[in-house]
Amino acid sequence: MARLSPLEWPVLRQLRSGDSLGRGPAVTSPTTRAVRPRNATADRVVQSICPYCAVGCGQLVYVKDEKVIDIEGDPNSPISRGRLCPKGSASEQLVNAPGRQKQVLYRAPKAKDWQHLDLDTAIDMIADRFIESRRNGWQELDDQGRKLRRTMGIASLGGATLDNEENYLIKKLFTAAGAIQIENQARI
Amino acid sequence: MANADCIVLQGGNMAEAHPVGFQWVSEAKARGARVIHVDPRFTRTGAIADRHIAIRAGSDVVLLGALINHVLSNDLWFKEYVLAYTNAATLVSEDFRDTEELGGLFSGFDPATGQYDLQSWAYAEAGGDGGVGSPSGQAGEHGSSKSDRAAGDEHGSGGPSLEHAEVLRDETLQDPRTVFQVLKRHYARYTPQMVQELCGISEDDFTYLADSITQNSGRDRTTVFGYATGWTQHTLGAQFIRSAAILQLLLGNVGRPGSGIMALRGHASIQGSTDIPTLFNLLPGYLPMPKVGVHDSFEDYLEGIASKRQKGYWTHADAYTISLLKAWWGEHATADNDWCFDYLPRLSGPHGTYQTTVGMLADEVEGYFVLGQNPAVGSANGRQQRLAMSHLKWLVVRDLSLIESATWWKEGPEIDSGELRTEDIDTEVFFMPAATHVEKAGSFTQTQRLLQWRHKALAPPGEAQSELDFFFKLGQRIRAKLADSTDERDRPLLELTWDYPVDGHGDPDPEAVLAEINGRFVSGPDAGKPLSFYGQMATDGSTAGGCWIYTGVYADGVNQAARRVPGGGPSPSQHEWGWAWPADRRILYNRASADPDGKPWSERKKYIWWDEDQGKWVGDDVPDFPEDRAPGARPDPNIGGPEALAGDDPFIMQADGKGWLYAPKGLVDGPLPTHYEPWESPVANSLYPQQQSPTRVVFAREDNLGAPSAGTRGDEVYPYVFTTYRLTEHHTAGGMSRWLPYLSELQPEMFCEISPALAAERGLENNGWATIISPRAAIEAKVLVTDRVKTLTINGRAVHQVGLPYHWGVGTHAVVSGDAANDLVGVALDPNTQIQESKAGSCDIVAGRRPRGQALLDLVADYQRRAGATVDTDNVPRVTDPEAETVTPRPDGEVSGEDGFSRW
Amino acid sequence: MGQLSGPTDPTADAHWHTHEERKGFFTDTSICIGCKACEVACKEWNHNPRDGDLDLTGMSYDNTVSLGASTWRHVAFVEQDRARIEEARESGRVLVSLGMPQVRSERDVTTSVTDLSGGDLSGVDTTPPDTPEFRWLMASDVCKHCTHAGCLDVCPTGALFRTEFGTVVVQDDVCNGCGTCVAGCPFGVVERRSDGTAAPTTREGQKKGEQPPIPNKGVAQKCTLCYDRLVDGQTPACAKTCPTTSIKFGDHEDLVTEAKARVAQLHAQGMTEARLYGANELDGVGGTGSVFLLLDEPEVYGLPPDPRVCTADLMTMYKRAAMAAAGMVAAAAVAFLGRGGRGA
Amino acid sequence: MSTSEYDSLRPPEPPRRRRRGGGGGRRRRPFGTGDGNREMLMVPDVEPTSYYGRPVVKPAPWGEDVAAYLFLGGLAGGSGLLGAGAQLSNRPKLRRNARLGALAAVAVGGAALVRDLGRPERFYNMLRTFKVTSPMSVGSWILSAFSAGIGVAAASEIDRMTGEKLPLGKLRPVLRAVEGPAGFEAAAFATPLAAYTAVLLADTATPTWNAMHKDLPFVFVSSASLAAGGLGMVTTPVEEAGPARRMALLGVAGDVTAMRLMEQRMDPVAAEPLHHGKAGTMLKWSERLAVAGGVGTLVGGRWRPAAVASGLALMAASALTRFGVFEAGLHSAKDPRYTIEPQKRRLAERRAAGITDDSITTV
Repeated sequence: MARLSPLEWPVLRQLRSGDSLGRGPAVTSPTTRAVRPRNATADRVVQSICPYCAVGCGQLVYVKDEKVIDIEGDPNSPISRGRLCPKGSASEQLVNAPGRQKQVLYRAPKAKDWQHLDLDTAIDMIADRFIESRRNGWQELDDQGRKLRRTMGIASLGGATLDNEENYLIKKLFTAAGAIQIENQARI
Repeated sequence: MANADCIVLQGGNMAEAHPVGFQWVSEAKARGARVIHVDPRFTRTGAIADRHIAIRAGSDVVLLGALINHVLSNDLWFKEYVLAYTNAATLVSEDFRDTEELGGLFSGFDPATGQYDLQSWAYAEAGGDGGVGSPSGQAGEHGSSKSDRAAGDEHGSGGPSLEHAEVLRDETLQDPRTVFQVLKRHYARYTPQMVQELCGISEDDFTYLADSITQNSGRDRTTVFGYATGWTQHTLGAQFIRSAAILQLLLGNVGRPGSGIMALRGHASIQGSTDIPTLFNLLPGYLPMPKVGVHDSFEDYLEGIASKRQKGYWTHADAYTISLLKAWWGEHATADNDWCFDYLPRLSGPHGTYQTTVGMLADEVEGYFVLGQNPAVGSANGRQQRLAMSHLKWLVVRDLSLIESATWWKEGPEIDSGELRTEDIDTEVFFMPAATHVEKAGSFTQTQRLLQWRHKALAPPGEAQSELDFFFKLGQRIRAKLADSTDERDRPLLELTWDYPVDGHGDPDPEAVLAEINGRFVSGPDAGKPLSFYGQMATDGSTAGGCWIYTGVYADGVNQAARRVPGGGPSPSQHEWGWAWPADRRILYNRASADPDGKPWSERKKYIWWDEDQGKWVGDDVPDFPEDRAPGARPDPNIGGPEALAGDDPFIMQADGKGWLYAPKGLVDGPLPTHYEPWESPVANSLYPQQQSPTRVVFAREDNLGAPSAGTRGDEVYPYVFTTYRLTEHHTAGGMSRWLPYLSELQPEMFCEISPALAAERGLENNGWATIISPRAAIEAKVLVTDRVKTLTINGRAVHQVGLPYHWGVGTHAVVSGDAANDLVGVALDPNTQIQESKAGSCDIVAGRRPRGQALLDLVADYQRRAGATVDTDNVPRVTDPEAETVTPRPDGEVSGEDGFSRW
Repeated sequence: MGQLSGPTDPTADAHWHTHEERKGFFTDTSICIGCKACEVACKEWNHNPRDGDLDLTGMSYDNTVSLGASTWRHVAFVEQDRARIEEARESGRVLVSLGMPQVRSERDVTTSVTDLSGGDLSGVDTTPPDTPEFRWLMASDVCKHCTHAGCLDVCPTGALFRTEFGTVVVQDDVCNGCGTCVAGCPFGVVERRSDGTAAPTTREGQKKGEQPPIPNKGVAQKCTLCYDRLVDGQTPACAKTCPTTSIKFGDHEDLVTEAKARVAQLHAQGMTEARLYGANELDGVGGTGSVFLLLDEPEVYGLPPDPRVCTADLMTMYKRAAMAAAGMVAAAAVAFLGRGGRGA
Repeated sequence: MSTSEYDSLRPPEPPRRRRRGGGGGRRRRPFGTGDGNREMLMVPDVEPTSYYGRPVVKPAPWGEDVAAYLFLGGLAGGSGLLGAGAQLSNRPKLRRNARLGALAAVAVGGAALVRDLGRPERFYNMLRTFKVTSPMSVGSWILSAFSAGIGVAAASEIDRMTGEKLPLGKLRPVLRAVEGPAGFEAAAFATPLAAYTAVLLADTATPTWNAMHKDLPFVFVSSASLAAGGLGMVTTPVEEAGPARRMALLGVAGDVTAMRLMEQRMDPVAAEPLHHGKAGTMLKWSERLAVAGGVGTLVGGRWRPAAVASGLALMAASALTRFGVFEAGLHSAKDPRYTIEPQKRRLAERRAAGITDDSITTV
């Protein structure tokens, strides 16, 4: 404070403004006088929906320098009117969680620990295993000779936290592959 | 909900599970509505309700049945509504025998398979032959009227098929075979005394509840019920909901503002994931997956969904199915190859997650994708889940952080107990980092069927990617690897339409997927244009669309789910925010909000009404009814389809246009909700000799033993009832909450909630440790001693309940961890929905922490031995009173009922 | 010079020339569902670190224990049986019978009820409810933003100041962590965030769950009523997120009016246990900026029953100190004027 | 099964003491017996309720550095006064020792204060404003003014002691010229320095401190007097130390009287912490040492060894008074009873007297 100008010394400002008790503007710091809310500095604000429960509360996502700096309720949503529950209020932390895993990990059979795998290799390996297990578990006909055309070698669990479009692609791919053991939290 | 005059929250803890949704309850309450909370625990919902009524977990049908009885015997039902809009007057087949006569069973039970033959439950026929519309003997539909045909889930947007809509009715309701009279007899034994005995609810509380709902129903007023997993997670979960539906229909509380039964769902897109299902038994839009032996031909399949002669919109299932197949296989789907119908794999029974688990343990399943879910913590019988995963060849876990389902091989409880050794586990595990909701665009469907689009805010970090991106690329990779294959079985994969436009990173455009779901004209003058409602879907292959109920979400090439007019616009139905299926209707069956003559029941509850001048239905919402069908219209019911709907048939997805008080089809465990005790219960069923649901799905295995029920040897070993639930501060199995410091600090440790009486009985202290033992596992938890958990007097005996939140799991990566309540839960399923019973089980509780290592296994085994629990306990003898059984088994090897009402 | 007690306009007292309406909260605990969204939204907005040791406290559903350096909204949970409920109802009745200035006639009550609910009242249940067997109180506590703020007045550096909105805010860049404000607050709101050198009073977590470096260590911390948001015309994070509007934000004057109407409404419904806290400008802190509707005595929620800002007695203290100092001078004079002790 | 290693760690003794030393960790002190929750649920409310026995107010985050400063500040103030007296009455040894003692006390005390700050590097912000409502601010200015004067005066003494070895150059005459006025300047701030710390403690919501607000200044100036007197007796030959002895004696008389009076006039509940625990012990010994030192001064003050012993006893007594009062206050802040009971009583008294419009609780 004093660095700016000795005249800005709050004691002098107190004298000038008559704020003898030093309560108000006489004692503010330059930082305080320049305060702005973080969300007002965002590069963009994106409308979104809370990922937790099925109420579907509206969210506003504030992005600055390609980082989420704030997530708040969207007051325009007729569903939630800008309000969020504790989980919804924590969703900025969900995105920026300290414990979030951002790399692909692979655990080999019998291995005691993870190793890193690059994304492309991982997808390739999964595709190989998908094809093989599909073949291994294939059932063309049932014991009465009726068509089954399916595989019991692959199963999937999940979807209730996913988008409709994602569920659609999963169902489409699995069904085309003949995999029928697809389930999600709708039943759990 | 904000428009209701009375709100009954039962089997759901809305304030805790859906705080933001609860604002509408708060608002209604501030307006003067009465809020009643019926729950085993005094929860945060109870804290601001007008009254909390403590109920024993699993006894809801007794209470609801008694309310139905109260309404019927005191003549409190809404006469005009019930007569006009429900099947009260419809006659039931002469062959139908109720539980009154059969010791708690309905007619048609086969003790050998544990299933019902539904034929005798049908409506009476003019010809008197009994079957649900079987005018011509045993053709098609009727040849397979076994219980596995009854697929509640497949009727997520309507009722099951009837052969035709011509039913016998007695408008005076005097005929003893009318649904009304059947109902009256069935619920006669559900008395307030029985409620006191089995639910532990005083007569005073019962009267309060009964008066509240009846005084707040009718022309001027409405009552709404809200439920959650407290109802679904039982062996008769679907029947819990059915009984509320019956009550609501009798009171005229369906299809009107501030009425109905609200499912309060726990996941962002749980509705969406049943509409566009990642479920084994469904195709998008509640079309069933074909079943071997039933749907061997395309004709059989279509006939099985809906008869062309029944009423309502399901009669166009052929157009929906063909459009779906066209969307998937494009030009390869032609009339000649039945639109690639044979590319669809066939089911032969239930293939739910618990059957799949058994398949893993039997080494039949090699690979497993776990997508944003945490079965090691969140699925019933967690130990069985983890052991099953150790049998896999490979496992792909896609999540935001290293959840317990990704780390069980090195830090799961079985490593600690010595059952598994990391170096012996052959499973390959891929952990694929997922994108959060802000790092991808897409739509969620919320609990009231509203689709809302999320815009992408930024790119996912590191190697994280969305499921859309992952599966698109996986599909591309698989197709590339199989490109040269000539194998017949690879053709569905190779001919699949998998050519979505991509961005610079090769990621598919989610809007393009939404456009495919919406559907488009493939040929004809409008070729390439998006469909705008499902009525445009054709049977000649000129349209393609991935999910008929979502048609319209991309009408005019505009992403309707992305509509964001502040507040939803001026209309009370808030139409301009997102998009609701079907066809953007906000209240289903809203024709019922007007009286049979098309006038609003009252000015106060005005919503949709018939405008004589315009000759159409008008009001605050899109009418969920043929727009120009006059109230007095009485078309020939036999013409079938929507055209057959009379002007007073508001339930347009039901085969007879009426609300079903009695379900001649659609449920595999009875046409009327009937109380059975949970699989594990320290209480004897005083209503019927039949103790448990006879059709419950059980897994008689060493790793899924059940506790002896009341009255059998060893029932004192697991003397207490436990119930599992969630807390506001956490999310399901914790994958999205236990990794967040701000949420973790709010509920940092696993705990159990018990009454002071139980604490005294077992020497437990507040904030001390307790070990809870079930026939599956033993876990430890901190203790909260609280009056919020009541010791109830059931059948004159004190029944203690142990409350267990289920958010914690054993691992080292989360901010907070702890034992998983689901390890205690046994796998016993509702035959309709395949949902497990996690809301009521038997346990013991003792002071102190649980033992570690082998000693833990010994403890569980010791309890099992003392209780005499074996794979036979309460698993094999399904029928408690065999001589009550009168039905001849049908020699048919089909496996029992899959599917159902799963709305969770 | 500004006032040290009694009714006043705190903004004018602080010599603000730009005049904003005094802002505040009205926390209606009768509709709180204890979801703790306010706690989380507050932490998230202010980037406060996680608090506590991640151990269960056994205090019902309260695991954050109290307001503190990193918890600026705190939800209290209190479980009570019938006897205690009856006492609370009785103590509320006593308040009415004391003839407090705010008691209104039956007629006013009805009017205010109507105002509040906006119409449709056909279903209002005006019969007094039976005393329930059990109740579970939840209340979101926060800094009171007192009219006479002890913390502010005892702060030696000017780090604490009165904003143009009448709220009290710590300037993180000024505070040197002397801790006087901590002792100066009659509500136990302010706390110095642990810096590891002074005796730690902040429950800084020890368990795993890494967090980013803790900001503002060693500095006094408390609710700012989201000063940064207020200057931009935004609602404070807690009030914005509150699902049931238990936390209301607005002009202080309006909120007090609303609070009085609400308590009257509850009394009309027979809930005589309802009472306001902080809505009286004649009280020991000149009224609070954050007003609460409570359903029991304040101490049940951990609030002081009769707080009095310490500086209200400051002039007495200085007078007594001056007398003492004078005494000391006199004593010294006596000592030197007395005999002996001077050389030989 | 029913026992485990943790069972022995369960309540009634709070198990998590291990977490962190001192005042850290969650203070889980039960209010009455048993834990808070059960008390809420099952024990009828015979005593006033609290929120799970949690404190209502927070104790100042002050460590023993601050208690030490209370003592040293008083010592410095008293010594400054003695120094000025010696200056006036021409007692060079007493003057020198008092000045040096004051400087040492004020330097160590000031350092202790800075060390106790959450952000010591920002100590200079203490002079950022002048706030009459803040005893800490007022005190900072007093401390600065006093230090300036006593610093100059003491520097001159040091220069003399070292045989004018300090590299002062032309400044030496200036120093000599201002030395006297500086000593008086310091003396002008000496009694405020000794007295303001009482206001510093009293001007808080800490129940025991606040309840002392009328009388604590008298205790503290007395304590400062006896400490400074004691220091004079220790450092100064008996022949020059007469005023120190008399000041000590007056201090002892004042201290004992003021303390007793104060306790009587305080709210009885708020006074409790003065008699219990660590604080009680310290205050008991403080009184004993003060009396002993006083008697010693009176009887053997002219015999150097007895004077030294008495002086030490008096300084110890003063230190114990400060530490005791300090500790009692912190204790009172940690138990809700000391906040709630006096407040409820005074509220009830006002209501009984017909004053019903000034409660924070209204309808």
